[in-house]
Amino acid sequence: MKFLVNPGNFNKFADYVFLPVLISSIILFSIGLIFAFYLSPDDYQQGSTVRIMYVHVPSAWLALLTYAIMTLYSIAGLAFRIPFGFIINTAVAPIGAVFTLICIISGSLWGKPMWGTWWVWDARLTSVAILFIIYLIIIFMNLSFENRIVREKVVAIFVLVGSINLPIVKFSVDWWNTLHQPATISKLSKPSIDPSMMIPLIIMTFAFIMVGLVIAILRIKTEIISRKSNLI
Amino acid sequence: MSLRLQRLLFILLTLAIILSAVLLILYNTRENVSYFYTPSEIDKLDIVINETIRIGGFVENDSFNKISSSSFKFKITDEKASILVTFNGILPDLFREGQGAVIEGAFVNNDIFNATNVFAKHDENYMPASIKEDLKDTGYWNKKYK
Amino acid sequence: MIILNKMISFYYREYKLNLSGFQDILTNIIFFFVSIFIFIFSIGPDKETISSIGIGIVWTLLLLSSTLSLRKFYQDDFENGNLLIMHLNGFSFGFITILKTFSHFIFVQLPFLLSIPIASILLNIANDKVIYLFSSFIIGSFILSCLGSISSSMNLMNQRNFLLGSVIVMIFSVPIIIFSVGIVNIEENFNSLISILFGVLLIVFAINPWASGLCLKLALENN
Amino acid sequence: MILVKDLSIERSNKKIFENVNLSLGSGKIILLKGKNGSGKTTLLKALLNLIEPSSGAIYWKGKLLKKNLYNFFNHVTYISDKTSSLSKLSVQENIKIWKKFFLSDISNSQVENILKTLQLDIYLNQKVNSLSFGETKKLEFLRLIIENKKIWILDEPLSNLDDDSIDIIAQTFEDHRSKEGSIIFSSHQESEINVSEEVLL
Repeated sequence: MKFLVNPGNFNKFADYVFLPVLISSIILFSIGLIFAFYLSPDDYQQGSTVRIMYVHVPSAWLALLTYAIMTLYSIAGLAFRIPFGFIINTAVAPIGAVFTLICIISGSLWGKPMWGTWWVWDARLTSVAILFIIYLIIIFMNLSFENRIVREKVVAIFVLVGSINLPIVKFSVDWWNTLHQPATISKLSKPSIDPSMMIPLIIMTFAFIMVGLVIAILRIKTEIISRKSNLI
Repeated sequence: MSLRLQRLLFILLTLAIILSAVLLILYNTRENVSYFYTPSEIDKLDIVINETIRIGGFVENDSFNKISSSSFKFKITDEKASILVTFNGILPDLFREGQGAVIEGAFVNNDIFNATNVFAKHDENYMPASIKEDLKDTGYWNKKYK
Repeated sequence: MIILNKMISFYYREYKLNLSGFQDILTNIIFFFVSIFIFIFSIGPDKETISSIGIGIVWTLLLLSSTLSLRKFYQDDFENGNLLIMHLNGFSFGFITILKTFSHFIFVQLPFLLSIPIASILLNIANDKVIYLFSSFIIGSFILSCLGSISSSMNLMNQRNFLLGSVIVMIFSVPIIIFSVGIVNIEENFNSLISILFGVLLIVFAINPWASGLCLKLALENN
Repeated sequence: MILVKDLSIERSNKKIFENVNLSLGSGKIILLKGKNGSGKTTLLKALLNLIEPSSGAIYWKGKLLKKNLYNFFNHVTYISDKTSSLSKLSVQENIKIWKKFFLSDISNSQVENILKTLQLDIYLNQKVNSLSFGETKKLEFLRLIIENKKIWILDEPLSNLDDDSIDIIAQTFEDHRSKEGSIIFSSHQESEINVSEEVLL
């Protein structure tokens, strides 16, 4: 498991898995999209608008997962002095921002026909909007400091402070009355989704993870190389 | 006291403060930071005429009346209390009897709520249209509103 | 006892410093009032509208005006080496941030507090609501001080984009605005909403010395 | 009292200096010499525990400096290349703040004497930002006397000063040495200060 903390090992590992990940992302995405658009049934309430969920839900999960990963690596970087944590932070932030943006846009597209509005300021939507802005601030911070050592540590501190938002996003639908529906799939209870819709959702989730991994591997490798050559 | 021990104590103190603060916030927000009120909460509050609020609940079964093509009358309920709502405008796709909805508007008098916006609230259940009929008989899909 | 003496002299120094720069604080307050005038004129003469959104305006403007003075939070003391001298005088970085946060609250935020009654007259806010606004602002402005400390210490070494500091404060103060403005609108829930605000205050107050202290150390290391 | 053993410092994968050994006892004056960028300031900052050494260690009174930090700070005055006096306040107010801040029991006549030797007494009621750069620098040295600590760590104390002032500084250093104090300072220029050890970086 050294590739999780060591740039050299990561490079070797990345070379090893990159092609399989790329291929599986393409395959999973095509299967997932076919499932989502043609093979999955219409919902009893929403009709075929439910298909937006196959993009919306995975992107939302990945937006949160990306931030959680950044939080873990920030702790690793600050408390255990593992510089690879900072590399991950810089490389992964834009990916998370894009996932959050996809989540927001697809959510709005679903909300207009279903709820009757593009956007409301309930707890879930507000906290996701804040998550998006936090991602943007991280990206801007990465661009605006001259000194690399200061920059990466300050960004890590900011990531840690901003991680307060993470449980708020996740649990806002349980803690407060929101227009957004509560979680469909949780560990504790039986999912309230039919298997014929669950399968495409899972496939799409893995497809999103694979695409995220492809971009992340590329970005992390560039980051490692540019650090080695002291470009930044 | 060594520096290390001092540091550890500070960390524990910080965590304790944060934990108690989170509990304090959660305890107090449970009732107050809501996107909407439920009808039984409205019952307990004093009704202020013409103040904009949001009410959330189920559209009561057999309460929906179409007065004209764009003017509707229905009841919002949470099975303990219900409120009569009038609305002029376009209803969202998901809006139907037995389905959740959030309405924004103000009371025109003590009994009638005039909605300016109606949002349909979707629940966390997803199922194919084809098996809805089967399940309707067993009553599984008709979940009660909390 | 020595540390107490040092703290007193720290605040003596802050007092002298802020007294000499008092026109900056006054400018902030003038900014606050001019913005209120602009709001009133751009909304129009309808007293009902003004008083219904008045509390929101006061909060937004207080937030904006307190981000104006962020740059002075640590920057001056950092650039002339006084942060290091304070540290060498026996204060740990975390302790410096706590002292500085209180100083910012006393010397920058409290003058605003005094201007709230005047602002509420201008904005037609009902007298009985002013007391709610007042008490929520005491807590809210202390939260703003803590957030200001975090964001300005993060931006000590940021030469290119200082506006980022204001954005950081503003994004984290969204929940405060949600709760504080709620407080004044719902009078029967006053106690529970005040305790929510107090909870937020505890969280930022607990995080502040760790986050800002680390940032101060970083900035001094790499300066 | 301060012992530096095999100190090396790296910053962003660049070696700044390697294997520096120092020992600063009482009554000793150490001069750090070197070109710009040779790491004089970095070494001084490492002595204040601001910079983590990549290898080697610094000891204070036989203990690791890191573990004994605030005790060490009780005995040290640091003057950086910046001027820490508050520019909007007068010289007198600055002195008053310093005296309170460092809990100093120095008498007013003593301060006046030093101000006279530094030729600053005429500016007593003027604001610091009306002084010239060299004069603010001299004012900074007043802190050495007010703080009254044993160890002085000075970063480029001699730059921007005229010969007369350097003579005064040299005299102050001698006084401090005779009182069993110790000084470590950096400089890139030649001076007539009588040092007990020179370290070339």
